[in-house]
Amino acid sequence: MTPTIRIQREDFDLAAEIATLSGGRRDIGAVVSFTGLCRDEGGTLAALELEHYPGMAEAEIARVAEEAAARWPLLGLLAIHRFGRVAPGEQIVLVIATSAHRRAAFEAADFMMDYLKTRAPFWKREHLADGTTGGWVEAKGEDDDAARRWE
Amino acid sequence: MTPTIRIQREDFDLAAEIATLSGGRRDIGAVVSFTGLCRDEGGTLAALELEHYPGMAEAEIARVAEEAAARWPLLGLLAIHRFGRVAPGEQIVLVIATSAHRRAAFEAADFMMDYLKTRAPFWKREHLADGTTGGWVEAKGEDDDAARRWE
Amino acid sequence: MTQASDTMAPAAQTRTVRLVYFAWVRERVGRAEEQVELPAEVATVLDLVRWLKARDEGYAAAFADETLVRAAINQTHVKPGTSLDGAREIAFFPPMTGG
Amino acid sequence: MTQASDTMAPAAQTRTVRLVYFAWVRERVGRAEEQVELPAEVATVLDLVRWLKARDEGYAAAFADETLVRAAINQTHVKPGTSLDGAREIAFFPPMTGG
Repeated sequence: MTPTIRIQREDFDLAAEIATLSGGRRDIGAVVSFTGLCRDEGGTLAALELEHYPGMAEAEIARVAEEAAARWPLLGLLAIHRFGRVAPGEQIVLVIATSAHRRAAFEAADFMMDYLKTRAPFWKREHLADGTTGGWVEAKGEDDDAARRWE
Repeated sequence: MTPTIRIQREDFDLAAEIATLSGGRRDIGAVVSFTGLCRDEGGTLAALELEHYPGMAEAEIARVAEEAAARWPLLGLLAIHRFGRVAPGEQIVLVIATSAHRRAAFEAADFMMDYLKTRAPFWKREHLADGTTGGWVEAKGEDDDAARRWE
Repeated sequence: MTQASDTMAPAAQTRTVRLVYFAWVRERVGRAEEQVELPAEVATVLDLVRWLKARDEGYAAAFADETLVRAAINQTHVKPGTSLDGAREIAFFPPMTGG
Repeated sequence: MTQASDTMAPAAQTRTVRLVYFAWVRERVGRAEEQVELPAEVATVLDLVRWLKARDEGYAAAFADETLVRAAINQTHVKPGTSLDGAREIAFFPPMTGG
């Protein structure tokens, strides 16, 4: 099982990615997907701008995916993370894990997201609805706590 | 937030269901989906036949969904469970949970599946690849254990 | 048990209830549903299981392990000790294997 | 520190490395990347941070809280005490906020 990792400016299509992962297989019992979307923060946000570290972003997510693959009996694993400007309601990140059984698929997808949040070199900056550029989004301690659940 | 519950013979479309749940909203930050598929069990299985208790199936899944909605700050929750004959590779069950944040969406979808497994009145019977009718699938103690994690 | 606990239940000593069976319980019992008159001394789910087991070998086979078969009253899960007061539809089935 | 630990590093007392900056570290430093000659006494990530802070106010502002800024060597996360031996590209950035 080789994880699929993509860092891209373009949007992605969950159904097409699941179809690619599952296509023709009859041994998959469970597919868990996580899609992260840009929220409008009560109407105050016009867009998020996602900066990333090209090269390291792919490498780091691939390392996280390898850890997940070593830890759970997965049949497929995919992570896509967008960069650039993303408007409220738009998709930012996608993780899909497939396995024979549901527990492995749930835990692997959950683990991938916790580690993506704390280890993948991406930074979000806010563009506000009033036309001004807001600040850089601050990292949350609860994300570090979430990642530590897997240690 | 009113959960959507459907018990149906027909297949379902994950992308269409997510689009309906998310349509036009800009407050959703996380969408978690679980899709349960029929496995071919190493080529020995021709199909699963799903028997259910009409009326109680809807009512029991609705009760589980209400518990999830009371427990996590969800923006949307959907569960679809098929009955009748399902071939390997085909979809059996779908759960989607949406929330502002990923933890609520992950936990609610995980909880829904654990309780669906142990409380929703469905029973699977195997039809084998050699043309014979296999037995009724036996309930697994690990499913009860999984459900007890939430108590 | 002298009170009429439900407007659907007759005030008399026997009550008519609908029994429904699923999966291998249905197969062993040999039918999917039936109407039965419950005698007054059948007060709980477990009383009903034992009363059914005495009827014939099919029921006896279905309920051979009294702790295995699950029950629902009016489409809600119940335990063996649950009272049948107010019961209109009582279901018996194996542990669930959906999802 | 007398051994040449990497074929890319010169055997001399100074090494040329590429520094890259992201998000508000990049903004405060005032550039996205640069080549620097590291003196021999700059042996760890924390040494480099302190050496950069002494250069001008932009660096000083970027690294004001030495424990906040994260670092990577050759695109792998490292800690403040990590040696710069073998480093070709050293990155500094705020805590990540992707996902």
